[in-house]
Amino acid sequence: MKTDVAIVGVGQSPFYRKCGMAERELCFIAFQEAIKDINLRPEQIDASIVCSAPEYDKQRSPAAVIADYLGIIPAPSFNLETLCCSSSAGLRQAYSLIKSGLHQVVAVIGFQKMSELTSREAAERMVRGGDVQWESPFGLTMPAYFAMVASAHMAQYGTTPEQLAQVRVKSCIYGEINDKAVYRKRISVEDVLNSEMVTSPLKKFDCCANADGAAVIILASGEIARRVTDKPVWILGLGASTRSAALAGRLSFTNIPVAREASQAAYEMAGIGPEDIDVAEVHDCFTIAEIVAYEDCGFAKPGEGTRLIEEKQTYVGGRIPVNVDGGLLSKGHPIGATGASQIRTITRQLRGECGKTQVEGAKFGLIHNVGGPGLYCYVTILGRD
Amino acid sequence: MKTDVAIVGVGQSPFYRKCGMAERELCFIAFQEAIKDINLRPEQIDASIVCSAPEYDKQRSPAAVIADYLGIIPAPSFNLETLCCSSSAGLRQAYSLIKSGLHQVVAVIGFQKMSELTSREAAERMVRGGDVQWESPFGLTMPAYFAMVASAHMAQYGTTPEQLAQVRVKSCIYGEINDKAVYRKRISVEDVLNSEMVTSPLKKFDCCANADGAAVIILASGEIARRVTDKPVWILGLGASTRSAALAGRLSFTNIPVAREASQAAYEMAGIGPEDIDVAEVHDCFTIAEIVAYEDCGFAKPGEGTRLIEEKQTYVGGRIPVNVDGGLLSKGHPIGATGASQIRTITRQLRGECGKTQVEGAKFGLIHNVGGPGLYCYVTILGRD
Amino acid sequence: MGFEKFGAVNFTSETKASDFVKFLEEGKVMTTKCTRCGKVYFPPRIDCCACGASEIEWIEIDEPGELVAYSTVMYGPTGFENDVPYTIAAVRFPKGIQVFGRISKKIPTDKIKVGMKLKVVPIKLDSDRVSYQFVQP
Amino acid sequence: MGFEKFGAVNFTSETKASDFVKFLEEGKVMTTKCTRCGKVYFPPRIDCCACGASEIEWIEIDEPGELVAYSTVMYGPTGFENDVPYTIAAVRFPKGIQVFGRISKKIPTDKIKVGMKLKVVPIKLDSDRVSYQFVQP
Ligand SMILES: [Zn+2]
Ligand SMILES: [Zn+2]
Repeated sequence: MKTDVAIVGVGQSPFYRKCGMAERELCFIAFQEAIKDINLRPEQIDASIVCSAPEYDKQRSPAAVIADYLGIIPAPSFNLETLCCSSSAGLRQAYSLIKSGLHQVVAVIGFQKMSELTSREAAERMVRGGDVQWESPFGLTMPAYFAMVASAHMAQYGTTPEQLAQVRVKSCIYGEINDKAVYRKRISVEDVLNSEMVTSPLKKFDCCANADGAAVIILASGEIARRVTDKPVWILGLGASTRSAALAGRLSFTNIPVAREASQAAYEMAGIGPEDIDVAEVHDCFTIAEIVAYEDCGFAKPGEGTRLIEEKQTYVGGRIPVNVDGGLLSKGHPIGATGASQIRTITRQLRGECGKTQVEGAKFGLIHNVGGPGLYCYVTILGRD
Repeated sequence: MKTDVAIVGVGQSPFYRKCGMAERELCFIAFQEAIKDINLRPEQIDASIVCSAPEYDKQRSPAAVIADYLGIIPAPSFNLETLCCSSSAGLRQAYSLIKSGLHQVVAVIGFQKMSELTSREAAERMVRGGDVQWESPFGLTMPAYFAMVASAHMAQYGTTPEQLAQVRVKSCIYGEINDKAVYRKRISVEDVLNSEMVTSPLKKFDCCANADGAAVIILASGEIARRVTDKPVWILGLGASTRSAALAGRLSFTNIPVAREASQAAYEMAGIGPEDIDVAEVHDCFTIAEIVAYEDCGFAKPGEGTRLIEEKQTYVGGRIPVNVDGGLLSKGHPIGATGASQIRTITRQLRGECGKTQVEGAKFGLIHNVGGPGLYCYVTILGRD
Repeated sequence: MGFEKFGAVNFTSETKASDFVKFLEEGKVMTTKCTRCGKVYFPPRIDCCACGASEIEWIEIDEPGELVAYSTVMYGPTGFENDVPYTIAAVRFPKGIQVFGRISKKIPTDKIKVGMKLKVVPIKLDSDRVSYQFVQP
Repeated sequence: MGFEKFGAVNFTSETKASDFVKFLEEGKVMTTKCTRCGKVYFPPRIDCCACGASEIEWIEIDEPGELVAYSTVMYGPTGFENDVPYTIAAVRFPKGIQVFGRISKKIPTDKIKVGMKLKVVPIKLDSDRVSYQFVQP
């Protein structure tokens, strides 16, 4: 492998509707899972990156509080935020800290405790994830941003509500057997279509739910990685892009421009293409987001993402299994933890640890993680020996 | 120079009590100064790091909004926070992004617009920079944290209020001639001693003021640096440390433990010692903080920091000039911008651009920047060819 | 100052582009054009990131544009609970101007289609507040 | 639950260490010790970062300690405006326990000195709230 930075440990707390504990305690659960299988003591972690979207909680500057609780001080730590893709951005920074020689073992700690806010308060926070000067005064919501994408995709390609519902059906099949998911029931296309309209054309079951949760990724230099684990998972590609918060600057509404740019950059760095990817996690905050992600990641041509789900090509056993852990739609979406949870799933797939949802022989995996309504996208490509 | 990452551009807005503009507009002023003297177009900047302490403003996720306004999208961007040392932490990350090979030119954008809050609201935010679970319920304030350090330093070393006041007197001498400073009046030791008690033993003039401001640092790989500027300033040392937010975990109150750890790490990386530093900026959020910084950075032995100020060794012409731009005490302290403003001053000193406050022949400079009441410290050592 | 009167709920009051609100009060939806390099912006801004200048002129958005994307919000965030349903939209105008805003409630929801022609006009809201909305040309 | 009763103004209500408040109500200031590795913590916590276990026992802080640092706050943040002046302090106790809190207002400010002996005791605040403070032994 042409990189010398590996993922050596991954952990995740259950995702909860209401966790009933402090954020630091939530992070401890994920951290313990991440270090338990490896030959590494907490004090060998020489830097950490705490990834979350502020304002969901009262604790300002969570990095010091959490690093202290996990026992990984006095190593440098900081808080990093790119909304919903904060911990994927954290992974990229952790890679650079190791690759630059500044550090050897870095922990990426993603968390969010959203349950302290009512769902309307959370929606108020979300609306301020857009441009507060030019968009928030109109009462924009995060579902509405993605609903606009759905409206454009439907107008241009004839995408239907039934096709969107099929994404949720797949999610629930895998969510049912993920014991860390919030939502663990199967539902039908009709259930989705009959659910309440939230923001046209997206209905209740087209949307993921807020959640409390934490996920931790531990990275190490190649030399240390080979010493502490038998199954290092290598970081091959790291693509990232940023675009205007104001929709007025949006180039296209039938896709997420940052996602296309980030995936191209990740493929270029990894030296492989979409056809080489064996398993993927994409940012399905809404059903339409998964369809568009198929296209932005190159798994389908523009407008043809719906065919992948119709033909069940993104199920286990299909051409490119996607979100076979239930995705955000079933797991829930604790903002800062989401990316690290996706990375954990792909790492476990490449290690062959996924039981019923294991993609046989998976060698290359991709994680697509979008921040806000397309302000940021981080795409990560991982591979095993 | 044994590094291949350089600072090629620095800029700062004036620091204001109330800037009367949007944050993005504030950042634009600093960014324009940073790129104006160099042969670089904004689109050559291939990543940016936006450094600020959230909650002072309504805009969630400022990175995309600001990067867009400056014209540096779609390059990757993220928000980084370590309270008052956010932009020094940003500099360290920017270094790693370049050194790792992921990027070649990175902008570090520090800002804070504190004027939207009343000073009591700001104090409420500040108290939540400590541990919200175990400290904030007691009504702790940021000045009180540092006042506790003063109480311990006075008890152990006999430090006096007059000695603290001398720090403010020096600050005002240099602040008066810094046209970007908020506070531009000379004051006497008596003025400080006669000012209102804020939190014993610290009085009003022992404390810096909230401010609005932005500062920008542009870094580049060595190869590009030599092409775009005649005066690259090299990054030689980057030390960082994190400690518990809870004072209960504090090892010492006569110094700031993270500062001692970070400065040792910075010296080690740079391969030089305190005796080699020609000019320094230290985090004088309070007068006591500057005294303790002299000791934590190794300019004086523990307990002997007061001698440096009594003997005027930290004035221009003294053994180690410190904060000869007026420091936080005179410039004001717009949280996210403070570190980048300090780095700008040292860069300009090493380029020989500081006019009346120029330290002749300065070759090595140090920046000491503390986050919160000692949760984080980042120490940076710079050098010229 | 002046910008706090923009929109039903406002989150920010200070910007160098606050003349935008003054023009809305005068009945015009205006945006900015850099007088040095000619770049046209929406949202309006006083600083040009293309050339670094901060000298602009205000131009009116008076031609019709085309609806690019929209959604009818049934569940409003804090401050907008009693305002639902409302339809948000992005409309593309000539000169590369794209505007985000709401479609007038006078246009029935079932008549809204991607590609339809819309123009943007100022509206007065309660208690002296102003905004703009999309209406049929 | 239960932790929301801690302190004059509380910012967080949920923690696995909320028994701390129950003990305050019973008249004891307690903290935690890991039953696996023996590490003693203050603030109390249920999870041990030294050994990874989450099994603890509660121990009482009943011996006197020594004042390490303090300040009398004259200007309180939001929620504490009417509470000033009050003196915050860090006190070091045996077993490596260091506690942050307030010194009782009954001790005159001019009698407070670094190095003085103090013990920590629970106090009842208004409306059923509880906290602890430092008093003379
Ligand atoms: Zn221009
Ligand atoms: Zn233990």
